[in-house]
Amino acid sequence: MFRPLFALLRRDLVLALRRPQDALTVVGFFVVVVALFPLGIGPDPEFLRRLAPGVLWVAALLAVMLSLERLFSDDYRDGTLEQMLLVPQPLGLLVLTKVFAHWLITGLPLVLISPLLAVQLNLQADEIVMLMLALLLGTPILSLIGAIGAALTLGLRGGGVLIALLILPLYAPPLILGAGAVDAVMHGASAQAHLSLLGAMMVFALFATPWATAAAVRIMLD
Amino acid sequence: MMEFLAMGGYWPYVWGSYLVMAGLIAVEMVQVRYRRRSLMGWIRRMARIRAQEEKQ
Amino acid sequence: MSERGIQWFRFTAPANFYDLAGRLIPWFAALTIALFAAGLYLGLVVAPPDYQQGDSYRIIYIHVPTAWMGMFLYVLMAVYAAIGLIWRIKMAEIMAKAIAPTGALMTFFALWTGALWGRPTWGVYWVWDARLTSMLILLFLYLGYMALHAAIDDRQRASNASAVLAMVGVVNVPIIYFSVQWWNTLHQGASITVTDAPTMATIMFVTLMIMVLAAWMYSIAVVLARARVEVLERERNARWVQERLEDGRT
Amino acid sequence: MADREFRAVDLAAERGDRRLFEHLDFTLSPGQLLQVSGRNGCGKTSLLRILSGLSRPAAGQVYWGDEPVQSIDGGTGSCLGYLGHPNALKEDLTAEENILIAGGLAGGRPSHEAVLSMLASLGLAGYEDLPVRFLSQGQKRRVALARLLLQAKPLLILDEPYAALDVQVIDVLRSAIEAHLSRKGMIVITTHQVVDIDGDCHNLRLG
Repeated sequence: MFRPLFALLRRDLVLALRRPQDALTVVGFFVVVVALFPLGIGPDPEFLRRLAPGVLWVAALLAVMLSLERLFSDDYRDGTLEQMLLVPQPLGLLVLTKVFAHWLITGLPLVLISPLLAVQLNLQADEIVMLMLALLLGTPILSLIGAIGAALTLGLRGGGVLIALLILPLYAPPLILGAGAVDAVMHGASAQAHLSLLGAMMVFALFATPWATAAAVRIMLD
Repeated sequence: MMEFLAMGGYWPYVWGSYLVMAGLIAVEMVQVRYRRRSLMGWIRRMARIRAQEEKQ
Repeated sequence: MSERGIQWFRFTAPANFYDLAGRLIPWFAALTIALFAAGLYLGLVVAPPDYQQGDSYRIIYIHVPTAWMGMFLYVLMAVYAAIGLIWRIKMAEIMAKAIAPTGALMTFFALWTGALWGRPTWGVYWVWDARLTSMLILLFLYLGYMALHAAIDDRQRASNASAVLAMVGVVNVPIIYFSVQWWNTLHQGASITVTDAPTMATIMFVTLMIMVLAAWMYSIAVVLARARVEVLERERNARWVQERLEDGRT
Repeated sequence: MADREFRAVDLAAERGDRRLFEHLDFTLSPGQLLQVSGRNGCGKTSLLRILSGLSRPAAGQVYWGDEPVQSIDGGTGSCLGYLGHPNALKEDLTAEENILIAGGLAGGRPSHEAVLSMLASLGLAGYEDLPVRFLSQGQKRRVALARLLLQAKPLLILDEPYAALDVQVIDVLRSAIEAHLSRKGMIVITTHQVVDIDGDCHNLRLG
């Protein structure tokens, strides 16, 4: 049962390794956006620290969103997505596997690079740990929800801009919870509630979104 | 009358709400009507062309 | 082309819908005018000013009905879209598409009037209050739905794809609402609490309900009119359209 | 190989407002080939996509034995292989990797030797460990065909398999098709060129 999924996961990872610039572009975007913020709002360390959770989260969210266009479009163009519909496996599971691969390639590097940027924005050690934890729980949600938008815009002109319009409103809850978790630690409160809700949301997204994405893929290839 | 229009000094807000709503509702209705009218026009034209072709 | 009619149920047959809607629209339009006239007269002239907010509170007579309408129409749109997607009923697809612009307009009214009411009440046009923020996100969801529908050329695919989006949106609306509300209570620094009107006199309540009904009637009338145009566009080559053109029954 | 018939009953397809075809029926028994012909835009590709379960017909039903195709356990892919216009190859992977991964996804990973001999029989010996982007259009098409033939599905649905192939390779492909038919396989094919194939061939003209 899991062999085919493993084959797909390995394929996507191998492809990403053979073209590492794609994944690196996303990380680069994240770094540059965060670096530009202080230039816009001034160098006061205390002020930057207060804005840091929101800035880092919005930048991560935009980076994930930009990378989403590529999630299915390469497979769509060369016909492999079509062949995937014929694989004797539930399409939802295949989609979930692809999203997981996408998260390993784009989401995880964002989590790993975030402490560096957090230090630039003057966050303290415990806040940085919380930031990483929240991003670890939150970026999969971003990839899972975003996959629906990526599937719905397959083969459309201007698909990239359309993804943003479709998906960004749905990103409000993880943004609120993720940035809120870091904020709570900053104000000496417990972030337990934020993290539990974020975790619950991830589990829900894990079970619900692959089917919506699969339905969207079938519709767009019909 | 002036007193009614002044709305207790809140006239920009009250009339700003009501008039914008009235204006946009009018725009919506005109737009639906316009779409219908232009569609009808070219369905008629299609029918006429088809009738002519059949005659020939 | 005309064989397509056979697949439809009597109830959803486009020709029947077209005729029925054509007969109903004038009634709904008349009701809309009557209710709006009554509501506006009561709301702007008869009802007394609020003892705290003065005359500015009169904005709620359109703010509350349009906000309810905006939310309700989104759910209705998603239900129609789901019916169209699952049972492949074309009339449901048409209804979903026809609802979207009116729903978006209602949501926009709610935001606009909310901002204009906020200025005299809180001193600022926009507050990131839970309700306004969720309404803003709802407006974005409407815009996304319409943009996706417009971006796909194939009509069937456009209906199906935007139906998926509408259903995803309707699952998300409560999640968004509660997370925004939660976020709002956490950031209660410069405290602003929003309540419609603390105690509502009977005349105010009656007026509000009349305006709610008026918004309903207006939405039904304009959605039916738009659905009618949409039916005509899809069925332009069908025999029943030609028949009605010849009879002048349009 | 196949023990069931493949049937289409009263199929119809439309694109936008246009009916491409309707009331289309056929039955394909094991060992038979169906060649679909017709001018461009008459719905050949649409028909093949409907038969392979990728698109829903506007009316009608496709059966595998007595089962409607959409209710087959594991999807239509468990009984048929489909080759469309795109080759469904990853340019950054080698020919062999492409074939092995597709096999792994389909649940039956062919052995290294089987891949080599299949590629060799299609005239691609020595090309197996080159990234696909170094191959010519015709060579890519052959890799795609090798992948399809290795999956050994009872029914093959081929959309213009000869596109970009040279004359010698057409001969190789023809013998592969004939071998599939003699093993009681079934084939649905569209081509521009007329290629005569030994076996139980039927013709379907659209439009």
